[in-house]
Parts: sequence; C-alpha cells; structure tokens
Amino acid sequence: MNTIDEILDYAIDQEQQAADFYEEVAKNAETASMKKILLDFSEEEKHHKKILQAVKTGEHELTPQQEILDLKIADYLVEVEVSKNISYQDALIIAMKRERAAYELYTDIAARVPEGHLREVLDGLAREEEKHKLFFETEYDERILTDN
Amino acid sequence: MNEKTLNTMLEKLKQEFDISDIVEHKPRLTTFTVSKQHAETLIRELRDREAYTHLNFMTCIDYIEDGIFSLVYMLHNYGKKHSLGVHVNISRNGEEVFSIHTLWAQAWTYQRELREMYGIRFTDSPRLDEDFCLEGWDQIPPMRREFDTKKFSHERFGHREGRSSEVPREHMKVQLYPNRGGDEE
Amino acid sequence: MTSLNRHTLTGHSAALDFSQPEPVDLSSGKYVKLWQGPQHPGITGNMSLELTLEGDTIIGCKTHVGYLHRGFEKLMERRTFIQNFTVVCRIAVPEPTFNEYLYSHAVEELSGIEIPDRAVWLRTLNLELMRLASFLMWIGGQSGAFGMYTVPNWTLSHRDFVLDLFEEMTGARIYHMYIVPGGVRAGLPEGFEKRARDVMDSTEKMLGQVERVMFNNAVTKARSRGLGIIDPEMIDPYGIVGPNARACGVARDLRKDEPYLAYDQLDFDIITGHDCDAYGRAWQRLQETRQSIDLIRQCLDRMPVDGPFQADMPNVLHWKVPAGETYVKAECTRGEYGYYMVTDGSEYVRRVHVRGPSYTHAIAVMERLAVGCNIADIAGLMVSLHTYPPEIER
Amino acid sequence: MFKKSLNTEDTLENAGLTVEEQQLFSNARPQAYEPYPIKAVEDFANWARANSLWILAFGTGCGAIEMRPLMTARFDANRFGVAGRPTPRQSSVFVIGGYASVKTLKRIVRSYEQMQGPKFVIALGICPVNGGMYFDSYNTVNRFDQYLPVDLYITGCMPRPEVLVAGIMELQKMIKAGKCNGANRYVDNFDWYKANQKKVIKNWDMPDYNW
Amino acid sequence: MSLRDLLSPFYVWQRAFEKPYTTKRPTLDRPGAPAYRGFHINITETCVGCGSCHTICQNHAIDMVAVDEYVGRDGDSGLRPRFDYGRCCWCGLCVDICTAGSLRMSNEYAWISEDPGDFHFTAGIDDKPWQENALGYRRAEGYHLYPPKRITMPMLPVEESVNTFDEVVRGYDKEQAKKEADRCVECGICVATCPAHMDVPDYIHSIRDGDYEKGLQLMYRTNPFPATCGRICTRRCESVCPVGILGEPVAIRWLKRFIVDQVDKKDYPRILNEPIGESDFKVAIIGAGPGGLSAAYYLRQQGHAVTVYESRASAGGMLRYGVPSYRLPDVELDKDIEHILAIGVDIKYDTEIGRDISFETLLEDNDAIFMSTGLSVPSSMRIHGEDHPRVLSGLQVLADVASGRDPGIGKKIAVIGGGNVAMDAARVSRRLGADVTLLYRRRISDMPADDEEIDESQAEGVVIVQQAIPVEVLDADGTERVCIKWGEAKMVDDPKGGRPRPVLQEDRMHTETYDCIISAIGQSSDLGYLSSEVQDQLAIEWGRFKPVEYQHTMMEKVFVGGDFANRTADAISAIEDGHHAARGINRFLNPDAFIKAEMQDE
Repeated sequence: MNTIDEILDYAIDQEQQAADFYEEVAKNAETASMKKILLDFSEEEKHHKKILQAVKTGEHELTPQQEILDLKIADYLVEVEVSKNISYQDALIIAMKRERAAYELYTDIAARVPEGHLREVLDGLAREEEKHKLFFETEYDERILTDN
Repeated sequence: MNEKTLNTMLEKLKQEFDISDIVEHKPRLTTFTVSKQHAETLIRELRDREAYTHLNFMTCIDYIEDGIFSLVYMLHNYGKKHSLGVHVNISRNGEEVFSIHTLWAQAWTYQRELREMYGIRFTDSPRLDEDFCLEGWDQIPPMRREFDTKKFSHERFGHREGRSSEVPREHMKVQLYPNRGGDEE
Repeated sequence: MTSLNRHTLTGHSAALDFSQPEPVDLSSGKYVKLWQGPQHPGITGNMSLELTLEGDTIIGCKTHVGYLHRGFEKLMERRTFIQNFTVVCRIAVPEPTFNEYLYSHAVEELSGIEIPDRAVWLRTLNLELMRLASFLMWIGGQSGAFGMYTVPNWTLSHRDFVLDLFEEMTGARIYHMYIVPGGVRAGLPEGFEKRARDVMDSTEKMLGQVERVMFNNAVTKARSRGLGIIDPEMIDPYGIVGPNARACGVARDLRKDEPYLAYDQLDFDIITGHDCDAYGRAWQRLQETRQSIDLIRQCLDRMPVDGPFQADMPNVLHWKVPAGETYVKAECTRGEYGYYMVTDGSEYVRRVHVRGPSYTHAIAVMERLAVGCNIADIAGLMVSLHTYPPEIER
Repeated sequence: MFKKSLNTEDTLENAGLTVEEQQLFSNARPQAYEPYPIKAVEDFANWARANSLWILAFGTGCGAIEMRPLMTARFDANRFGVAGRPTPRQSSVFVIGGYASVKTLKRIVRSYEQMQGPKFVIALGICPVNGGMYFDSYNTVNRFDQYLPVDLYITGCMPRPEVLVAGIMELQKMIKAGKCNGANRYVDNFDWYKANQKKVIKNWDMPDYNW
Repeated sequence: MSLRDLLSPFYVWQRAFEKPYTTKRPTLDRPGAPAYRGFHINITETCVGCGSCHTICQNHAIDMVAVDEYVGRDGDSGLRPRFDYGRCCWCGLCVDICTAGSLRMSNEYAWISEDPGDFHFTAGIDDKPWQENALGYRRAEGYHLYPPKRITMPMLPVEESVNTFDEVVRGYDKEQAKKEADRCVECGICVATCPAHMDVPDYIHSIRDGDYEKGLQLMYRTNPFPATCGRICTRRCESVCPVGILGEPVAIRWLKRFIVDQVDKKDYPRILNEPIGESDFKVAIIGAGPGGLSAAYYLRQQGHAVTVYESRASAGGMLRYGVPSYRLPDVELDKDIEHILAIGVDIKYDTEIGRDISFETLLEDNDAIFMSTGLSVPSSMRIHGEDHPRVLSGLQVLADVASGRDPGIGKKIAVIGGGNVAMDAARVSRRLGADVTLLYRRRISDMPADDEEIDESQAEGVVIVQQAIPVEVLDADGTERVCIKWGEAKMVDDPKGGRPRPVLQEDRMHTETYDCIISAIGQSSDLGYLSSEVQDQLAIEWGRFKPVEYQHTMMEKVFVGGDFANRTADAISAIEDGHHAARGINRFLNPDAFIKAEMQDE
C-alpha cells in the first residue's frame, strides 16, 4: 500500500466488505424488521463507498483537519455476538465497533508514514470513519440511552 | 345608627305593618319586605314619623322565576345616617300599584320609568304614559327579564359582516385529532 | 337643619306641592310652545326641554330625556362581573370614575373583598382628580351659558391638563377603567406626583383669575343673582343633594357624613353657602373646586408608595358573587351618586340600579325652577343645577 | 311658498304626517349636487369649503365630550377653519359623537336633512362602525352607515382631540380632492336610507325629507 | 353693581402676556401617554391562542382566527386574536387576562378611514404602523385577573414519607380543590395535548359546581383510569396549560384525583351506568395493563364479549408492578380496575400467550385481538461485568416490592438511570433503609423523569450524581458487594443540532463499592410469544409496532397499543391507544354501519 490510489482502493474495498457483512447478517435475521435495519446499515456502507469513489475521481475532497466529535460510547461497551435474533442495540454496537476499528487502523498507518500527501489522505480517511462512528453513536445515544 | 333604636323601630313596624324578611346588610343599610296594602302607609310613616325623609331611589327587581316584581323604595334618614330598603312584592302580570308621587317630587319620574321599563302601572301617577327613554317602542318592556336585548339588537339593527371566530378547543379537535376524543360514534 | 326637619315632618309647606301645572290652551294664541334641544347649544348634554312661554317668560317646562339611553342596567345583567366594570364608566361621560368606584365597591362588598391600603389611596386620588376635572368643565359651562367664552377656554384647557394626569395614571383620557373590582390596575407612574402638583398649582392660580373675571363680573352677577332660587324646604321633598343643597346652607356631604375610602383620614370641612340662587351655587362649586385641589395635595402627601394595589382575586372569567343586596354611594360633584346591586350567586348580576343626582335635579327641580324664568336664562339655570342627562336615562 | 313638486310620480308620501300637516311640508325629493362645469371653479369652491368646516353643535353621544377641548384653547380647532354652529342651516359638518340611540337618530336624520349641501358626516368612535360598546343594546343602532352616509370614520373609544384634528385634516384633503360625496350618495339611495330609517324609527311623525 | 364688577372682565387682558395653552401641532406633538391604551399589539410567537381575550371581551370585539403558520404547534391552538375596531373599547381586559403575556397595547390612537369595513386586523399578522411601538399599556406587575399561583398540595413531611409506603401526596380538600379549579381559563388547549383528549375544562368546571358525579362521568368518557391518572399521569396537559406560562399551571392531575376521591366506589355503577350494547362478536385482549383494560372497557360497552389474558396474578401491568404504592396505592388502582371488570369484562390471570395458549389459537377463536404487552424486558447497559449477581434491574426490584417480596438490596446502593423507573427504584430503596446514590449520564435538567419525582427523591435523601457515565462493573471484596467504575462526562453541543451530548472524560474516573447496583436505563418489549412469521406480518419497526389508522396492524384482526406501540410510553397514551383501538375494532367489526354514517355526513 504505497500509492494513494491503492489506499483508497483498500478503503473502498473495506466499505464493500462491511456492506456485504450486514447483508449476510440480515439474511439470517429472524424478523423482517431487523432485516430491514441491517439492510439500511448496508446501504449506509455503500453510501460511504460511493463517497470514497468520488474522492478517488477527485469529485470529493477529504477533510483531514476537521474536528469530529467523539462520544466515546463504543469504547467501553462489551463485544457482542452476531446472532439470528440480534437486537437493534447489539446491531448498533457492532456497527460502532467496526467503524472504530477502521478509524484506529487508518490513524495507526498514518502515524507510520512520513508527513505528506499520503498521510493527509490517511488522516482524511480516519476522519471519514470517525464520522461514520459518530453517526452510529448518535443513533445509540438517541434511541438506546434514553433513560440513562 | 344605634342598634337598639333600630331594633325598637323595626319591632314597632313589625307589629304595625307586618314587615318580614328583615336583613341588616351593613350597619347603615337594612331591608325588609312589606305587603302592598301596608306599604303606602308604612312609607308615609317612615317619612313623617321616623325621619326617613330622603328618597334615594325607587326601582324594581324582576324575579321572573317566582313571577313577581319586587319594588324597592330606598329611604334615607340623614340624622341617623341610616338607609332602609322597603321591598314590596307584586305580581308580574299587570298588577297596579299605589303611587308615592305625593310624597316626593321625583317619585313620579321613577314611576314613569318603571312603567316604561317593566310595564308596572301606578295609580294616578302623573304623566305615567309619556315616553321616558324610549320612543315608538313596539316590544315588551325591555327591562323585563324575558326580553332578550342581544337577539333584538341583532334582528333590528344588524351587525357588520366579515366576522367569524373559532373556538380553540373545537378548532384543535378538527385540525389535530378529528377521530379521537370523547365523542363516541 | 331644624327648620328644615320641621317643615318636612308637618308636610304643609309650599315646597311640598308637587302637582303638575295645569295645561294651557295653546289655541288661544297667547302662549307659545317651544322645544329647546336636543340639538341646541344652550342645553346640557343631549336632552330637551319642552317650554311653554307667555311672552318671553316660561310658564311651563317639561324635561325630555332618553336621547342617550343605552339600557345599561339591562346590558349589565348579561355581562359578567369583570366585564361590567368596563361598561359602567360610560354611564356618565364627564365623570366616569364615580361609576367605576361605586360598581367595584358594591361588588367587593358583596363578595367580601378587602382592598389594600394603597388601592384605597389611589382610588381617592382618582376620584378627587375627577371631581376637579368635572368642576373645571362645569365652571366653563356656567360661564359660557352667560355668554362669556373666555373662561371656558381657561378651565377646559386646565381640565385637559388634569386629563393628561389621568392619561398617565390610567392609560386613557376619558374612560379610565382604572378602578377595577379588587383594587386598581396600576400604581402611579414615575414623576407623577411632581407633575400633578404643577397642575394643581397652575389650576389654583387660574381659579383666582376665574374668580376675578367671572364671579366679580357685573354681567354674571346680574344674570345669576336671583336665578333659580331653591327654597331650602325643597331639599328633602325634591331629593336635592350635593352642592345644590349645600349652597342653601345644608351641610351634607357623604365624604364627611358616611366616609368612604380615605376620606376619614383627610383634613377638610363641609363647605356651605347661603345664597340659594345660581350665583350661590356657582360660588359653592368654585370653593369646592379649591377644596378638591387641597384634597388632591393631601392624597399626594400621604400616598403609600409601595405595597399591593390589588386584593387577591378569584379567576374573573367565572367569578360568582354570593347572593346579596347592597346600596353604596359616594359624593360626586353633583351629590349623592349611588349603586344599588342585587346578586343571586350566579356569574351575572341580578339587578343594578344606578342613582344619579341629575335624576331629580334635571326633571323635578328643573321643571319647577324654570317656571317664571326668562327664556334667555334657561341655559344658565340648567347649567347651574349641574345635570348630566346620561345618568338620568342610563 | 313651499316647494311642491309638480310631478306626482316623483314626490314623497309623507305618510307619517296628518293631512293638515302634509299641506305644510314639502314633499319634494332631495336633489344631488352638481359640480361646477369648470374644474378650476369647482376646485376653488372645494378649497373654500375645506377651509370653512362648520360643525353642527349637536352632541349626539359621548364623543361630544372631546369636542369641547377641541374647540377651546388647547386644541383650538378654529385655526383650521372649524367653528361650531348652533343651527343645521349654517353647518356643513355633522359629527356623530359615537352611538346613536333610536330617539336621537330621529333627530340626527332631521338635522342632517336640514343642513345645506355640500355637507359631510364624520362618525366618531367604534359605535357607529359596528355597535361598539352597545352592540347588544336594544336602543342604539349598530351600523350608522345604514341610516346616513358617512364620509369619514375615526375609530377608537374615545377618539382624542388630536385624532379629531387629524380627521378634520383628512376630511379637508378629501374635500379638496372632490371625494366627499356622501350627500350625493344619500340622494341616490334615498329610498334605501329612508327604508332603513323607518325600520328602526317606529313613530315616524315627520316629513320623509325634512327640508 | 360696583365699578370693580364692571371692570373685572377686562382683567382677562392680563393673560395676553402669558404662555398660550395651544398645542402647535396636535397630531404630531402629542403621542399617547407611555401607558396609553391604544391599538393592540400581539407577539404572535408567544401567543398560544388560548382565546381568553375572546372570552373576556364584553363587546365581542375579538375573533379567534386560524393563522396557518401556527397550526399544529405544541400547546398552541393555531388561532390568533383578530380585533374589530367597530367594537373594541380600549378597556384592555384582554391584555390583563392574556395568559401568555403576548398581548399589549400601543400608545397609538389614530386610525381614520372612509371605509367602515376597514376596521379589523389580526394583531401581529396584518401589517400596522403601531406593531413596532415600544410604548403603550401592558399589565402592571402584581396585577392579576386570575390567581397565578397554584394551591399548595398537602404532602407527607419528608421525615415521614421516607419511612413509609403510604401515599406521599395527600390530596386537596374541597375548599382547596375549588380554588384550584377556579384558576382554569377553560381554553381547552390541554384537551388537544392530552393523549386521551380528556374533557379537562369540563370536569374542572364540575369541581367548581361541586358536581363530582358529573365530573366522574366526563372522565370516564375518555379514560377508565381516573384514580390512577389522577396520581401518576405524566400530565402533558399541565405542560401546555397557558396559565403556566406566566404562573403555575393548573394542577389538572390533582383535580382529577380530587373528583375520584370524592366519589365512593360503590356509587360507580349508579353514577356511570354505562349502557351495554348488543353484539355477538368476541374480542381477545393480551395484557391487562392500562392499554388492554381501557380497550376492554370501551369494547365491552359495545356489547362484545371481551376476554383479557394476563400472565401475572393481578391486573394492572406496570401500574401495579412498576409504580410504587406511595405514588399509587393498590386500593386506588383497584378502584379503577374493579369498575372495568364490573361491566362484564372477563379476565384470565396467570395465562401466558405462547405458553398456556398459542397466539394462533387466539386469532382463530376471536373476531379481533388487541395486544398491549408493553415493555417488560429491562435494557442492558452492555458494559463489562454487567452480569454480576449484585447488579439488579430496577423493574425487578419494583415488582418484588409490589408483590411483597424482599428484593435484598442491602444498605448502600447505586441506581443507574434518569427516568421514572430509576426514581422509583431509588425512592423505594430509601424506604427500605438504603443510602442511595443515583448516577446519570446527563444533567438533571435532561432527566426524562418527572420534575416532581426528582425534587421529592432529592428531598428524601437520594444523592444524584449527574454527568456520570458507568463504564465497568468490577468484583468487590465479598460476594455481597460490587464495584462500579464510572467517569465524569462533559456536555458537548451536537453540531448537527439536538440536545447536548455527554462525552466521557477518560482522565476523570471514579470507582466506588456498593451493596448492589440497580440498573434502570430503559425497557424493551418481549415479543417472544409471537412467531417470527407473525412478527413479520405485523410489520414491527425499530423494535416497536407502528400501527396504522385506529391502532390497526397489517394483520387483519390484530390491533395494538400501549408502550410498545407508541413513542411516549406512558399510562395515558396506553389508555388512549386502548380506547382508539376499541373504536377501530368497532369499525372493523361493523364496517357497514360506519360507512353508512359517513355517507350520511357527506
């Protein structure tokens, strides 16, 4: 992974994998409503993928300097298992954790490459994942942590 | 007024004129009811003997539910600074009443007004049938309670168009929850 | 007083002859029937006099009222207690606040509401200002009726300065709607006291000038001396009250006799006169105007500046006053003004009767005093009795 | 001595009068005002009219109370060419002082019809507009424009002398522009006005047109 | 006649040298006094359209007219006053009574027009020159036309209440209730806001009249749980009560309770005397909570044979097992439930669908089904160590206490959560003698719990720690104790809007040991009794039902309501769901009658 295009391709691929993952879980979900939720997640990932593709063609720009709010909800939750009757809460936890992992990955790599355009792209990708995480964390905060 | 003298006087009036429903509303105002046949003498006696020389006013209350008019003569004693309200109940159906126009100069004006506003007739009261406030009045006397002034005004004088109002509660029901609430189908 | 009582008790005085004059034979050509008013500059308010003349001497007079009849007593029976308070002031346009006070007082008395001290003083001040404004207009009217139009220009302008005070205090010039059942609607605005004192000073100065040009005026004297003499024996049989009675030497003033509001804490004496004619009544009113200025100053001196101006009130939207009956009265510029109120425990008043002093002054008294007058003096006589037609017909 | 219209088709009935009285009163209809054919002359006439508004001294209701300050020193309406006149014959402006009771309305009609044209009506306060304070009273009319043509309304209760001055200035403007044609409206719709008047004035014992 | 008398008139010349009285430009130089009562100004944003101005106006000068931009705002009738200046007498009573304080008057007084039809306008909507006027009449401080303050409710003193499960709120006496009822302005905005659309102004009116039987009848038209709602309702009505804008809202809930308190239970049949219709239909109801019983009550009135299936031993659902008796004594709940049963509703206790009888059988045997099984499963925090035996659920503690069992909480406990269940758990624990610390991740002002609950629990000695985010449960010394690790949070504004969100500050962690931790962070539904096919058919979304019109689901015979079918999850919403479902079931069972009636209407 040396060129920017390679990195972007990797990121795009990661998003596709995520989308596939949710589709797979949805397939096994027991109720139609949960299926729908998971397919929505999948759509969300496909949307992310599109954004990255746009970055690659230059139609969209990453924003490496942007400050993204970190609610730190994902950090302290337990890992949950994927199952047939997965709840909405657990689905959100899985999603948050995946986005967090991706964010950490890009941040890690970015720390190891020298300063320059490449690092900026990696930082930008990290920000992008952080945004995704915030999206799910906000959802969790709104819908799950109602009385808490 | 000294309470004792007041009570003495009322006691005397009770014996002489059979007054009833004595109510002391405040230290300076007492009212009672007297029958029509005693009333004229009573009022004259109050004026000449008890020094209730001032007629504050004379008016009428319509108790439509009881079918009576209650005439009120408010008399005042300047020396004792005390007022007496004399109620005389008469039937609402055109019962004729004695006149006190010989006792006070302004009395006939009150009687003329009561004739016009309530349709009460006072025996021998001067200029009784002259118009007082109204002119060409073709309805029942307006102060009688069965006369609906708003309805009459609306019918005869009309109102300017271009007005319409909503009741908040009904409006909200129609707008926000037409199928709900207490009105069962 | 003693002589008065003797006469009314025996009932043989000429004052007790209230029989209507014999109708005259108009077809004889000797007499003329003349209507004065309602559209006539020499009439107080919107009313009319039906005069029978022999030459230019009046031999018969009938008062016609009702041109301003709005049926207040009926309207009040179909309005709630709070709604009525806005209606009553309309009963007497030149002097609305007495209606407001008496109506509010009657309602308070029947529902057992005690108004706070500050409201008592504000009401007293309000009523005295009203008295002053009303007298100022009256002086102008009396002077105008005798053909001198300078004085009205002075007094009406000063009345307007008093109205400015009202405007500041109450939010309106004419219909103040300030005295509300339960108290008053607001305290005094900032700087009011100073402005009120200025108006009092200038008005007092102006009254001195009025005294000189009107009361020492040869024409006024000639026209008003001997005009409309009220026999003191007429006072009780005709129900004459207020300055009209006091000018005849009868010391009766409700502010003193049956003190209401803060009048028992104010320092004043009943003013009486001895001339029973139009001049005497005018002089009486001039002195009472000055007394009123003095009372306003006393009110301003002693007005509490803090504290509530409204009693604890129920929700006025569905206010039910307990069943009861009362008669409350106050001394207005023309004498005893009274409200007789009967309630039946509902949200509406059962019956209100408004007793205005003009009821007898403008009809029974006027019809008697007019006889023998010159037609030219009838306007002056009418004004000298200080009558307001709207309080007659309501 | 009395104008008696020859054309019987176009006369008034005067049914409220006795036969004897009918002989005494005119039965002619009112006539519309025709402006001068030359505009400059009419404009000049309007200018003159606007600057000599003489008000009929008839305090019909509570609005009359503010006429006194208006006519005295403080607001001094005389400087606008306004003067009070004791008789309708000399007056050009009728100020309706608020509510009109039925009894007064009869006198208002009579006074108004006696006024010389061109004449204008100002209605003060809320009551002539839509009944105002006395919208439910059995003795006051609610819409004054049903009975007489009104040129200008000044709302409020009460309208202050200041706004009376403003109203008079507004009226002057309208007159100068030749827009005040209430009197002609009255002539044109005379029967309608008369029917409305008779609907509320039940003892009609005067001529149909008081000229 | 003296010479002096002849000369005195000439004295007037002296005034020729004084300043004239005349105002030079009267129309310009003389604005109204600062407090002049002129034309109206209405701040339409603040106005809620309660119509008090319309009611008080003795001249009928004010019309309430719909203004589109305000239709549908919360606690707003969507109407605004329109003034007729052919009527308005400038008395200002409308300003005095204005509940929102939005109405005032300008000191502008000139409005001249040739057209008498001109003189009306909607203040604040129609453009008028005085709209921006800063001066003019407004209600003076300390002047009221209705009492702004609420009648204080008698309560058990804290030292007593913390030791007993007796009801804390003692209820008004007749005098107090009448005075409180007097404060109502009868606008009816609360009726729209109340989920059940109760006739609030009408039953408050009946208190003023002293006619409590009529009040009870009015309440039962829309709510068969007045004794309950009179105690524990979330009272959204009070939050929109216009009287509360400048003062305190009318105590609608306490007044409702007062009516019920005045009527003896044994008089209910005589007073209410519901006519029972004729019907051959059978309706099954799953869950005897407020939703289910409400539906049963209104369905039974139509004459249907109604059977309620309840998994527990008593009816009432969350009202019995989730609400402590110091807020809602059992006897009061029974007053409501017994009347519902008294009109002929059949109830089968200890009967669980899916275990004792299958949903499919029920579906087959009945003409319609109403499901209202609520939210019975406590939510999990999903933090490490949560399955520690000393971590209890709030619901369980409350149910234990309600059933007379000892929940075994110990002496020093922590409660996690900020909702009403958390408050209840905390206050119950106080009554059981424990020292209670309540941890909440946001601020107290963000708590979904009732303000009164928060205040009372604090008064009773519950220590509320706000902005505390639990991150881990740890073992403590001994099996009877447990440790919790929590971190302080700071509130950060959400750039996308919405309320501020708590963000954990990792450098500010605390660890504390307790006898137990009660978790009360929310509940979710247990739909285990429904097969996944049925669940699919019912189209459940986001873990909750989304009924269509009249609480109907996508399944022909099935109607739903209550906490798992609405977003508000309170008793009054469940009651309305039940009532509305009853309407829906009637329409569903008798479609012809309704179509006919609707056609007649048109």
